[in-house]
Amino acid sequence: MMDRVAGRMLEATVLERLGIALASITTAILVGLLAVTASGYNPVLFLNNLIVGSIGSERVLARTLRLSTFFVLTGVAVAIAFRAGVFNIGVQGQFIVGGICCTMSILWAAPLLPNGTVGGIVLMLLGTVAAAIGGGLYGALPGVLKAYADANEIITTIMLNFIAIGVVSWLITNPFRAEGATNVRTESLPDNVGLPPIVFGDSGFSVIGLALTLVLVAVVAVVMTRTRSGYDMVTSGYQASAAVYSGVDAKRTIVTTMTFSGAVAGIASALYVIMFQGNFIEPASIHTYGYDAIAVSLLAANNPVGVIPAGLLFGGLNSSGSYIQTYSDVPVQLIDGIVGLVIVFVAAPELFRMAAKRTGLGGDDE
Amino acid sequence: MSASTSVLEYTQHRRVRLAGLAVAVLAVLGAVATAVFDVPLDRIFTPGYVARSMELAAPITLAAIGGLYAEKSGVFNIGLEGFMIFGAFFAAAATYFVGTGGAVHAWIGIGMSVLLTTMLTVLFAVLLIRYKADQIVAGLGVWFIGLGLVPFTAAIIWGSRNSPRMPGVGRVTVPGASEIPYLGRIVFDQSPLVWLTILIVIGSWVFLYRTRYGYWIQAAGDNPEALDTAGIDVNRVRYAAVIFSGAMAGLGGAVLLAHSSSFVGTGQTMVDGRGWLGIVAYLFGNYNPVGAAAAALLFGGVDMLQGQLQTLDIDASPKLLGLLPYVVVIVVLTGWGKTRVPSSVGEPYESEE
Amino acid sequence: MSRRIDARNGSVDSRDETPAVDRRTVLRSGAAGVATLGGVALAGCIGDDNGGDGEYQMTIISSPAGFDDQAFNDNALSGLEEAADEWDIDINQIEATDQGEYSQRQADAAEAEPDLIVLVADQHTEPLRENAPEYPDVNWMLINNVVEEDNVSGWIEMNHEMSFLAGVGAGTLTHEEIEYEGSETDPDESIVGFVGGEEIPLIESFEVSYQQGVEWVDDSIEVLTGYGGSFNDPSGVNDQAVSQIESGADIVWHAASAAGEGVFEAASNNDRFAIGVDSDQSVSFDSYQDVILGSAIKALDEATYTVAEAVVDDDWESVQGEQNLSTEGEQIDWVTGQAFEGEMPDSLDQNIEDAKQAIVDGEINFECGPTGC
Amino acid sequence: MTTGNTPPAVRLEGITKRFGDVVANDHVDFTLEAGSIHALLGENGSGKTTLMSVLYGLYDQDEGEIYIDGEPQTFDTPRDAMDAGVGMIHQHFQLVEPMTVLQNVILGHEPVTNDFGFVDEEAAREEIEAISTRYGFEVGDHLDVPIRDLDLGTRQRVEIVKSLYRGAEILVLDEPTAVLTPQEVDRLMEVMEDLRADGRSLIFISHKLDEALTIADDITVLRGGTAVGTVPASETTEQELAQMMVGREVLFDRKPRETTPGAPILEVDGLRVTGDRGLEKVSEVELSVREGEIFGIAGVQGNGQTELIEALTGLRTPDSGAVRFGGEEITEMTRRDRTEAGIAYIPEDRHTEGLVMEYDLVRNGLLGNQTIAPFVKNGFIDWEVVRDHTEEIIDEFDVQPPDADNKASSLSGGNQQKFIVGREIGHDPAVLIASHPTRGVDIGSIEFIHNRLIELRDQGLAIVVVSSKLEEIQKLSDRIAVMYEGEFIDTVDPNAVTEEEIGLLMAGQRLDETDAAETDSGVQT
Repeated sequence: MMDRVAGRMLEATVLERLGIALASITTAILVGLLAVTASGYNPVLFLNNLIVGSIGSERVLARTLRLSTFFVLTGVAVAIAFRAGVFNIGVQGQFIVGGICCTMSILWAAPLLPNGTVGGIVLMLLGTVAAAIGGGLYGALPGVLKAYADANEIITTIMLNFIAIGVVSWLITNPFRAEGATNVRTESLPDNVGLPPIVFGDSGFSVIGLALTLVLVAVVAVVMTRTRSGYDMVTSGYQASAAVYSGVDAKRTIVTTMTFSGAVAGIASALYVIMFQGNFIEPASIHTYGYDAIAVSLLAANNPVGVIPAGLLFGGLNSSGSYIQTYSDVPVQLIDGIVGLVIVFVAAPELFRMAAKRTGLGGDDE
Repeated sequence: MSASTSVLEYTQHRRVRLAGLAVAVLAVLGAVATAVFDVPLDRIFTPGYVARSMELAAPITLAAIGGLYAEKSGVFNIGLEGFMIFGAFFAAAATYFVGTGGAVHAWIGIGMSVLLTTMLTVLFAVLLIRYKADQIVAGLGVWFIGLGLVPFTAAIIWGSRNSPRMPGVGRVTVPGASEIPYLGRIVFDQSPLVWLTILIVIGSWVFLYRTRYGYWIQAAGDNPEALDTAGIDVNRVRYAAVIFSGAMAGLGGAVLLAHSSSFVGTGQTMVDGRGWLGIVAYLFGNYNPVGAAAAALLFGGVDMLQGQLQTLDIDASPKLLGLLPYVVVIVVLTGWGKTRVPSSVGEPYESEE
Repeated sequence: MSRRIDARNGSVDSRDETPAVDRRTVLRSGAAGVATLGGVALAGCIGDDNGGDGEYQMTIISSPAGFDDQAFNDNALSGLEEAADEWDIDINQIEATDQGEYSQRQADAAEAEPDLIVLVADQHTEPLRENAPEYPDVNWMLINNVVEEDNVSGWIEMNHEMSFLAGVGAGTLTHEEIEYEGSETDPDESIVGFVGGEEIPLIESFEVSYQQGVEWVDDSIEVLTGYGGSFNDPSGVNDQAVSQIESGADIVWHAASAAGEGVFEAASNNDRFAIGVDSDQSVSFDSYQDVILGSAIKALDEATYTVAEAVVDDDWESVQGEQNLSTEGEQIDWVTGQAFEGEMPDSLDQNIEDAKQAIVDGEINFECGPTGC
Repeated sequence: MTTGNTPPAVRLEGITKRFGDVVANDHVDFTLEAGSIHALLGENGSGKTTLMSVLYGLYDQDEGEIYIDGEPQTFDTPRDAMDAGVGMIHQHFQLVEPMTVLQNVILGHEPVTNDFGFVDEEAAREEIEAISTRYGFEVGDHLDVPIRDLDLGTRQRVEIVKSLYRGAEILVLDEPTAVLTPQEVDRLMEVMEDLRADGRSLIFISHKLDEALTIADDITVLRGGTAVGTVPASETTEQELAQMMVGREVLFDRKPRETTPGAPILEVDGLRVTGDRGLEKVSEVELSVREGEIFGIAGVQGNGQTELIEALTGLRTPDSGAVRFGGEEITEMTRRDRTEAGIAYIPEDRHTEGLVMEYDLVRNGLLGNQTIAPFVKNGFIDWEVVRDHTEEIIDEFDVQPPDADNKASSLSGGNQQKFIVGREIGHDPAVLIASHPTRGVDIGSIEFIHNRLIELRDQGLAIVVVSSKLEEIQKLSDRIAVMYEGEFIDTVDPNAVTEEEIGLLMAGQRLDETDAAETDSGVQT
């Protein structure tokens, strides 16, 4: 069933996909504005806040870009799995596990290394590798369960999200808790770990982080389109039986896919810890990047490159959410509602095809 | 066939496996508690424990039954969680507007909630069936919308994402019979909504396996063409099943609210994953309403168990104990994972194109 | 979510130039709402809900539990609202549930250059260490911790003292015979309960200090404890409380923020009693007043009011640095529930007074501090 | 067409049905006389099934009229057609596998006990048993068995019972013999005759000329969506019909071979394989295929051919026994390694296995070649090389339309199959395993593929062909093994046996007579 579902998502042409994405976003925002108006707020101001709150100033832009990097990376993690026909809803869990692995490995290794920049770079590499391994293994688990025990991955990954939050929360409340800290968190990373902001001042965002994100997206895109493993994965996603016929080990490919997807989620988390957070906190209170990533990926039709604009959109929406809280009265949950509407509309391209036909805007394909 | 293989076949029968598993899990936990912590079983499995487990299981069961009807007809309604959120909220809002005086208002709220959620599901069904929306994606979308628009609207109505206190429906206490030791509390001093749920479980089983409409639902999910060529409109059957699934999820949310004190719209809202558990429950129960109810009861029981263990001061982190239901889900799904999904789930059906 | 209160007419969301319309009233009227909504929408279009026009701008940023908890966050907020009744103050609420974003949220709020920013919960401490010097012109009020900067007023709540008083109340009343509207204590059995929200150090301090309070009354009393797993969702807390009541507890106290309602519900459904936390919850949860014997309170609202007043009076020095909410300062206390006023046995007043004296005199050897053990 | 005293059971006039730009039926006229069997012949894609779907209310015709017993009818749904007495037995059975025989038969026409829709099982049971007894169906014995536990012949009879239960006077059978053994086909023919004798009218869709000639009273041939003509069965020949179907003369002659086989290259010893449901599907199979030889495996579907092929190609691990390739044991070797070693495979089902329907031909050109240089080096794909290779295949194998950027799904079945054959032999294999290489392929493509296979054999390739089409097996093979219930029941020389004899073997009856021994010696020539 899943093959077919994933397959159908990929059928549309690039141009059509773009049209559908834009139409979905526009319609969702229009519905949101309607809700704003119906609740007695000023829709023009709300729209203005949406824009000013996402790109209106250097501060705000830095925030948008920072959030976007996390959405892009987690979105790519989701896209890898969806493209290969595996429904990894567990990116949030893999993100959390990757993050704690990154944080703790850096904290444990820090005393063994020199303090300077070189030591810092080594620590960051170590942390990133640890995050990729942690996230990858946590992704591999539902992969193995699906491949060898036929356990539905949608369900297992959701359960594993709950488990990751609970266990990591327990870990940082108990054995990993920073000494003397009043709130629940790990020790902070040493000063030589972190990315220099370069353009945007001290905003928790670094252009280097953005560059690394783009490089990773490029790597994933190349892997998916130009390598044998990518071809094996994507073919499994389109048509598992054909992949098996061509010599692909279906079970191993499921595990590989989930591991790859989880590892990218882990790397996203490494960037979150190193560039932004500087320690690891109560996982239940970390933004649900992993869930929003599903929407990001779907909006991009599960195309790793398409995830970049989709991630920017989500970064912008969430960034303006924070602005709207500060500068207006509209309950910020509306933003989540708009995100949900975007997803529903993206799911129903037929709706826009039909509308386009009625209005004479669309092509004449059937 | 030798006797041993037929026994094997029998134990492969899911319902038997599930019931066996539920008993085994509880027995092992009970034994561990007795042996390691020196706690007598009767202090864990009190009548209140059983009654409360049933109360917890009721909303999950209802969502599960809705979900299994939809999926049997060929539509995977992954939006159950979202519809439950709407259901709980509609019940609270409706009660709030008619008055929060007593049980009668609570019942009106429940009725209104089912009505409103059903209307919402009609839109969803049109999107899925008429416009052939991707079922998984659209279902996730419903969840996100529930998480966003419901707290938003709650904040508009109440100035807070949480509602004021809502009336409950109380318990139906049968005088005299409720004094029967153990069973009295479980059977004769029970929430009417638990009774309603049991009735729905039985009713939906009979409907599915004993009436022509049940046949049609099964055929719509497994071989829609066969149903179409038999002259039954597949999409009409699917509309009915999907709309029913939304109504049940809405009722599940309303029941959750009625068993609680007020609507909670903060965080993951008061539904908090129960819709997802509903999906897991019917997968466990192999699409059989009775099996799904048994699975839901297992979740309710495990959930309550960790509360009991804390009260009995058994030294384990509540945070970790709270993960028990999720772990059980994964273990059971892994060990007994082979659920036969209806073969045409996820495929839009069109008789002519 | 964000809500503004305009002091001049006291209504919510009345920033519009047009005559104030209370949106909630409109919606409550149900069917009539459709027509009126159009008007409100129009008003919304004309009005300006961006930026404030009050004389003073004050921002409050929540703890991870968020507003609407009818305890911690709402308690802090209510003090500001009182101040807003007094002076021309715009209150801007920012709910911050993602701890990772705290530093950013503080900076966002500071960028708008309000006169005061109130930070609820000590999770704000470390971000504030960076932001306080970064925004020297903004006055910061931090609850539950202190940051040594000129523009920071840090307020430590002696939670352990408050919890101790709750324990004293529960320990005293479980021995008494109390009956009210169908609920009753069981004087023969000496068991009381405690339900926390999440199992974090802060709440563990509540738990231990509560147990110490019960023990101080009578060390033969058994205390059943448990955690519901959430500060938001009452159902887990409710499960715990029911389980404890079925195991014999006749009075249950909670430290579960908004989720604490689950305890009241459990007491109400099972004909037992509960004790409130932080503020007089027999008032904030008045539909449960028949089961709330009393509340252990801390006057956080007084604290926020005091700081707001200092800002208005341009007298920051009076609140700068470490401030305490303590029994000694009479900001921590026990209040009897509104339905039980005058109905309580004398032993309660006696024990509470003795306990308070003992705390002030330093006779109690607390195992835990205000925010952890 | 002559019209008797009774009006014809079915008369279709000028039926036109379009799908987008494609005209599936172009003003087709068709008349079924009451109480007769009328065969509808045509290649795949000639419009037979579309025409019948119009008659059954599954499709609305764009133009034309339907008359049943002389009365004009409008069928919006199958229900309307059913009510008019038309029943259809589809090529793909319209049965719900997890439901029982009884439930399937009454689906949509359930007798109920009350207004709540409770099914009256007893009433249904009695009626079905009555029908079963009348036509001698054994269906009545397993009314409570789920369909998935029944063999195909029984399933087909369930379909017929279903139509009769619904009161069908006019029965349309869409390629009913495709999946049956010759004995089962005979049985079906008897049933059809009984139904005719009972006064019912039947339309029999087929592309098998001999069957049509045997059973039908009249034969109508469709080609490219138009009706070429209608002839009485008694007045025509196979040659004539074939010519009508393809529009030219077709030769059925077997080409004499010019080369002799070489050394054995693919050998199998004592192979046992378990199928998907945990049952042993291949039991103690031995075989040896030589270079320059086509080894045919005949048998009714489901007798272990699929599992045997999967064991040979590396898609399934045998329980015991050995597979040797060029003398080396490869029993445990993966599919991928076998591909690299030179074992090519034309799969049974091109839609699910042989092609990724949503990929263009370039990306399909890589399928199965993912590890083979120069297409892939060090794990990286060289798409330019793959494209050149794909264009070569398209050119050499006459894939229409010749555009490498077309999606596989946009090609016709024959062109898809030609593409697969081209791709599989493109990297010069030593052994080719072809499973049902011409299933669902038009006659022109069948000829093309057959000729290529024979050419390759003559060039020294060892080929294993699995097919349930006797004609194909006999035409291609140098030796034929007949598979029955997991075993090679016999290996025979195609020149020395008749179709009937192979049919008997396929049904599990050993040829104990002396001529079987003769065929064994004949193999060695």
